[in-house]
Amino acid sequence: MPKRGGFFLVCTRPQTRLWLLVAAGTILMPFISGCGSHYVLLHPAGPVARRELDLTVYAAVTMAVIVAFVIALLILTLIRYRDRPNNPHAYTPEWHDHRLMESLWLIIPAVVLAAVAIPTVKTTYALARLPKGSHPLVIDVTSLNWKWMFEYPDQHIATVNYIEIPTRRPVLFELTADSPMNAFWIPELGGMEYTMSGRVLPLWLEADRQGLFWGRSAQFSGIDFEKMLFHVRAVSTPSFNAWTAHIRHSKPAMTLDTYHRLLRFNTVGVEEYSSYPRSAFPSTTHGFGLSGGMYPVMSNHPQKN
Amino acid sequence: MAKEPSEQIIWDEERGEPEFGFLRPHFHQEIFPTSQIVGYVLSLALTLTSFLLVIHRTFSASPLLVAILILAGGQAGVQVGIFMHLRESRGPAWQVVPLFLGFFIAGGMIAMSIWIMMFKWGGY
Amino acid sequence: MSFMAVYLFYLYMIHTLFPENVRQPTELGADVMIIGAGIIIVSVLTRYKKWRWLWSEWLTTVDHKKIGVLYLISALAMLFRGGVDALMLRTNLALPNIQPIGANEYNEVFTTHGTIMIFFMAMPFIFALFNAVVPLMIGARDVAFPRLNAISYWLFAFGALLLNISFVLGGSPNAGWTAYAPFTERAFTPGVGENYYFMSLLIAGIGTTMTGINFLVTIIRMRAPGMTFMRMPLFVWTTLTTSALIIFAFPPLTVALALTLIDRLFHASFFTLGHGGMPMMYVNLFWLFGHPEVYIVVMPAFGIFSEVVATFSGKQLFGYTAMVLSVVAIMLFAYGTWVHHFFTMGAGPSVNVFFGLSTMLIAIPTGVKIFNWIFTMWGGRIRMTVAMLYQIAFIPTFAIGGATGVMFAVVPVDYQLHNGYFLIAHFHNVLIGGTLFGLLSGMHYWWPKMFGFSLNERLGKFAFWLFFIGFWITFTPQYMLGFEGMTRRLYTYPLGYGWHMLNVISTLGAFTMGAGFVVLVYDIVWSLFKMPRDATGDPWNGRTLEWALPSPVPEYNFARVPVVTSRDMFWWMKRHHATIADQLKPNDIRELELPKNSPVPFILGLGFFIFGFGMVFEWWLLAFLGLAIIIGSLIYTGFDYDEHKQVSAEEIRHIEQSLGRLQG
Amino acid sequence: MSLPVDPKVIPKPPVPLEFSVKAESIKITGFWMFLVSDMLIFASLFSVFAVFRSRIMAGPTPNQIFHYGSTLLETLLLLTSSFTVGMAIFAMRKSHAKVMMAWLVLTLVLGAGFVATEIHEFVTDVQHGITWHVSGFLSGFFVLVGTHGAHVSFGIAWAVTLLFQLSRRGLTPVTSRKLYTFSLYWHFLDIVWVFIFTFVYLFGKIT
Repeated sequence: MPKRGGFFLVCTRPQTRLWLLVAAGTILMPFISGCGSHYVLLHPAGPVARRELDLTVYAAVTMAVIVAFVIALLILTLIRYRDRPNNPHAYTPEWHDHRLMESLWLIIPAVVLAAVAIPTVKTTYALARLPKGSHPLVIDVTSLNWKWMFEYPDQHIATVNYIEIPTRRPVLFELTADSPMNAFWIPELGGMEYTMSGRVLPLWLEADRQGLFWGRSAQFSGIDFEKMLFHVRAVSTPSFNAWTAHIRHSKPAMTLDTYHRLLRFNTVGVEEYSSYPRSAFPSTTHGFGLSGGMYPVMSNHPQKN
Repeated sequence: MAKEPSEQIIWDEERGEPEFGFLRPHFHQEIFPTSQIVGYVLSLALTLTSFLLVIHRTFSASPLLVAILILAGGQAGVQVGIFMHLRESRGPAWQVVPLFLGFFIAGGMIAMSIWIMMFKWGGY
Repeated sequence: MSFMAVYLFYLYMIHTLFPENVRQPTELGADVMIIGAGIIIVSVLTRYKKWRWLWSEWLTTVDHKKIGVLYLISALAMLFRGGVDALMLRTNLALPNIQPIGANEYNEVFTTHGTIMIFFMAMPFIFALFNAVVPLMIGARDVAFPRLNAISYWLFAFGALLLNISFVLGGSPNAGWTAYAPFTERAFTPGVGENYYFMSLLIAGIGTTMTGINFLVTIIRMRAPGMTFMRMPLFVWTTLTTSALIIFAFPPLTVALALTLIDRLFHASFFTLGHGGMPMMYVNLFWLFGHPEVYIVVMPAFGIFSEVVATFSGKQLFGYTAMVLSVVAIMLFAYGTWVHHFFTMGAGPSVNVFFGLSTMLIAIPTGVKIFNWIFTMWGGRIRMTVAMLYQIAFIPTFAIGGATGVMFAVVPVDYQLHNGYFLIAHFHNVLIGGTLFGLLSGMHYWWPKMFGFSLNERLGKFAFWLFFIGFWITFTPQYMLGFEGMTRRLYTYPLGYGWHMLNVISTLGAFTMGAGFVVLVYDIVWSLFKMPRDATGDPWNGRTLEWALPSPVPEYNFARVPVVTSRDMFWWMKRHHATIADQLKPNDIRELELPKNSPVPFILGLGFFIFGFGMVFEWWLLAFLGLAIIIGSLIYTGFDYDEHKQVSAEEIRHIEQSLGRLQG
Repeated sequence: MSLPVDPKVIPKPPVPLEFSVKAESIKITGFWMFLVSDMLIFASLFSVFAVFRSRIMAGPTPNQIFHYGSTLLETLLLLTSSFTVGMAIFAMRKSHAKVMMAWLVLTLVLGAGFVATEIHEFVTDVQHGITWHVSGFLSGFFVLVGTHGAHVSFGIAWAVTLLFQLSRRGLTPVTSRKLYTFSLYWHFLDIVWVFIFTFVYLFGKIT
C-alpha cells in the first residue's frame, strides 16, 4: 500500500480534492491580503484596547494549541483506521476504556484553562479601576434615538455625535440612555458597555496617540441604529483646551427645547453646544439608578448637585 | 431479596411481561390519620411563629429574615414530606432527584439574580 | 480580478432580482409563496381524495414514530424558511450601500431567521429524532404520555404557524430573536409584530416543556427490563439530560415572554422606561433560559455523534462512563453561566469573573467528550458514510467554535468582541457545526429506521461537502469582520470601513450552503422514489436496540419487550448469534393495549392558535373563543376514559410472521 | 435461546389503588416533573419580585397596601385546605368514597374562600388606583400573587370536574390517580403560598 499523506486520504475522489483546494484558497485569501488598517481591533490606540488585544491574542493562541492538537489527532486517526482492505492497523472493537488517558484529557484542558483564567481575573479587575492617581476627564454619554449626546460636566459643554478628548489622560465615560439599550463602543480605544436608562455605568478609556477614531452603537435599537455613528478625535491637551474654549464661546446653548428635539426618533449630524441644562443628564435616568452603591464617583461632581 | 437491581424482575400481570425496576415501596397504611394531624398542627405552628416574630419585631431585620425563611423552608418540608408522600413510589422514588435539583436551581436563580441586578461596581 | 467579476455579477443579480420600484419584495415573495403552497397542497389533497387519510393517519395520530415524522417535515420546512432568510441577509450585506431589502425588512428577516432557526428548526428537529428512536432504544412501546406528545407537536406546529403568518398579516417581529426590552415595549415597537413573537414562543414553549417532561418520564419509567442507567445508549442519556434542561430552563423564558406581553397588552411596568421598570431583568431572565437552551440544542447532537461514531467505527464507545458523567456535568454547569451573554451590561467585575470562570469550567467536560469520540475511532474501522462525514466535520468545527467560546469567557476580550461579527461567527460555528451537523448526521443515520429506505449516499456526500465548505467560506470572513469592528444587525454599511471584501466572500459561502440544502432536498426526493426498500432493518450494522426492529417499525414497536443484558444490546445479540426473533415464540405474543388516535391534540393546538391570534391583535372576542376551545378540549380529555385500543395477539402474530420475525 | 437472565419473579407487593396500574403510576411521576417545572415558573417570578421590590417610584410602599389580617386569613384557609385534601387522600386509601368526597368538597370551599379574599383585596387595591401600571414593585407583586391565585382557581375548576368523575365512576385506579395528582398540586400551591407569605408579605413588613 503506497503511503499517501495528510488530509487527502479523507476524500480520495478527485472532485472533492479540487473542491477542497478551492475552499482553502478562498479561506486563505483574506489572510494573505494582510492585517490592514481596517482591522481596528488589531490597531489599538490606547492602553485599555491594548490590554484587551494582548489578552485576545494570548487566549487565541492558547486555544489554538489545543485545537491544532485535536485536528492533528483526528486526521491521524482517520488515516490509520479508515475501513479499507488490508488495513495493517489493529482492529480492537472491544477496547473502550483507558483510565490514564481519560484522566489525562481531563487534566490537560483544565491546566490550559487555568492558564487562561488567571490573566482573565487579573485584567478584569484591573480594567474596572482607573489608574491610580489619575485625574480623569469626565464625559457623560446619553444614547438617544438614534444619536449620541455627550456632555462635559467639567467644561460644561455638550456635543452630539462627536467628541474630542486629550491624549494620555484617562477619560471616564458615564453611560446612560434615554432610549432603548445601546452599546457604546470605540473599538480602537477599548471595549464596549451597554447604555441603559435608569442606570449609569462607568467606562474608562484612554488614547495614547492622536487621531480620529470611530465609535458606534453595537446594540440593535431600531430602524436607524446603523447610523448611530460618532467620531472621537484625540488631540493634545492644549488643543483640547482650545477646542473647549472655542465651543464655549462660539456655539449656541442647549436648552430643554433643544434636548426634546434630540429626543425625537431621527438622526442628526454633528452638533455642538456651549452649555446644557444642568438637569439634562440625571433627569434622563428618571430619578433612580444613581443609588445602590454602583456609582459612588457621582458625588465627586459639584455640578451635579 | 437480592441486591443486584438488574436481577429483580417483577412480573407484570396486566401485560404478561416482566417489569423492570426494583420495587421498593414506601407506602405505609395508617389506621388513624396521625401524620396528617401532626402535619397540620406543625404547619399552623410554623406559620404563626413567623407571623408573630415579624409583628413583634423580635430580632433586627436580617436575622429576622433568615428566621422566617428557615421557618418557610420547614413548612415546605412538612408539606412535601408528610402531605405529598414524597418517598412513595412504585419502584425507586425518582421524583426526589429532579425535585431537589429544582430547589437548588430555584434558589440559585433567585440569589444570583439579586446579586447580578445589584450592579455592585468594584469602587473607583 | 476575480472579485471584480463577483462584484459585477452581484450588482447585476441584485438589480435584476429586486427592482427599486417593487416595495417590500420579501413580503410579496412570502405572500406568493404561502398562497401558492397552500393552493398546491389543498388541490393535491382533494385531487387524490387524501383528506380522510390525512386526518386519521397524521393529524390525529399519537404514535411517537409518526409524530417524529411530522416533526422532521416541519423542521426541514423551517430550515428552508430560515435558510432563505439567511440568504436575504447575506445578499443585503454582500456589498456596501446596496439595499435590495430595506432596513425594516432586514430587521424582520434577521429576527425571524434567528427565531425560526432556534425555536422552530433546531427544537423540532431534535424532537423528531427523540420521537423516532428513543422509545425504540430503551425497548418501550411508546412514550410515557402519547396523547401529551401529540399535544406538544400541535402546540409547536401552531406556534410556528403563528410566527410564519406574521409576514403576511400585520408585520413580522423586528427586534431580534432575543427581543431585548425595552425596545420591544409598545413605545418603541408599536405594531403587532412583537406580539406575534411573544405569543408564538409562549405557545411553542408550553409544548416544548411538555415534551421535556414526557421524555424524562419515558426514560425513567419505561425502560425495558435489564436496561439499567449505565446500559442506556448515549443518545438516551443526552435525551434525559436535554429533557431535564428543558424542564428547568423553559420556565424563565415563559416568564420573560409573559411579562413583556403583559407590559405590551395590559400596561404593566416591568420592562418599560418609566414607572420603575427594569429592562435588565428581561435580559437576565432571557439568558437564564438562553444559555441552557444552547445545551438543549447541542446535547442531542452529542448523543447522535456518540451513536454514529460507535456504529461506523465498528467499535464500542470509548469511555462510556466518562461520557455519561460529562453529559451530566454539562447539564449542571449549564445553569451557572448565563451572565456571559451580557458581561458588557456592567454588573461588576466580581459577577463577570465568576461567570467567566464558570463558563471556562464547562469547556472541560466538552473537551473530554471530543477526545473520547476520537478514541472511539482509534482502533476501529471507519466507514465514510454521510452520517460519519458529518461527525468527522463536526469535531474540528466544534473544537474551533468551543475555542472561540472560551475566548468570550475571557471578560476583557468579550468587551471588545461582544455583539460583533466575531460573536456571530462563533455561535454559528457552534450551532451549525454542532447542532445542525449533528441533526443532519442523525437524520441520515436514522432515516432508514423512520422511512424504510436509506438516503442516497452519493448525493448526501455532495450535499455534505457543499454544506461544510460553504460553512467555512461563510464564517471565516465573519471572524475577521469581527476584528474589523463590524457589529451585528447592521442592515447596510458604507464603503469606508473596508468591510466589503470579506462580506462578498461570506455571501458566496452562504449561497454555497444554500446549494447544499437544495441538493439535500433533491436527495430526499430522489431517494423517496428510487432507493430500494430496506429489508433487514439494520442497514448500518448498528449496535442499539432500534436496529433489531424491522424498518419501518410496526405500531407496537416490540411484539415482546426484550430483556437487556448489556450495553449496545443489539451488537451483543449479533455477536452471540441471537436475534429478537429467537426470543419470540408465538405463544409469547399477547394482546396489546395501544393508545388510540385522538382529535384532541389538534383541536387544542387550534384553540391555542386562535387564542394567540386574538391576543396578537387584541381582538378579545376571538381570544375568548380560543380560550373556550382550549378549556373545552381539556375538559373533554378529562372525561375521556377511552384512550386505548386493543390489538389482538392474532393480528400481531400475523404482522410479525409477514415480517419474518416469528419462529415456527 | 432462552432469556439471558432468569427472571426472579417476585409477587407484586400490595400498593395503593392509585399506584396499582403501572401506566397510572407513571402519570404520577410525570405530574411530579410538571410540578418541578411549575416550581421554576414561580422561582422566576420570585426573582422578578425580589429585583423589583425596591422599585416603588411614586407608588405605594408594601406597608401601605398589605393587609396583614386578610393575608393571615388567606394563609390559614390554604393551610387548612391542605390538611383537608390530605384527609381526602387518607380516606381514599381507606376506600371510604363518601368521606373522601366530603373532605374534597370542604377543600374546595376553603380554596374558594381563599380566592374570594384575594380577589376582594385586589379589587380594593384597584379601586384605590393601585394597579400594576403604577410601579415596578406593584407589577411584580400583582403578577406573582396573581399567578398563584390563578393556579388556585384552576385547581378548584379541576377538582370540580374530578368530583363529577368520582361520583360517576367511583374509586378506580384512574380516578384515584387523578385525585392523588390533584392533591399533589394543591399541596404544592400551599408551599408556594407559604413562600409568598414569607417573602412578599412578612418581608415587606420587616423593611
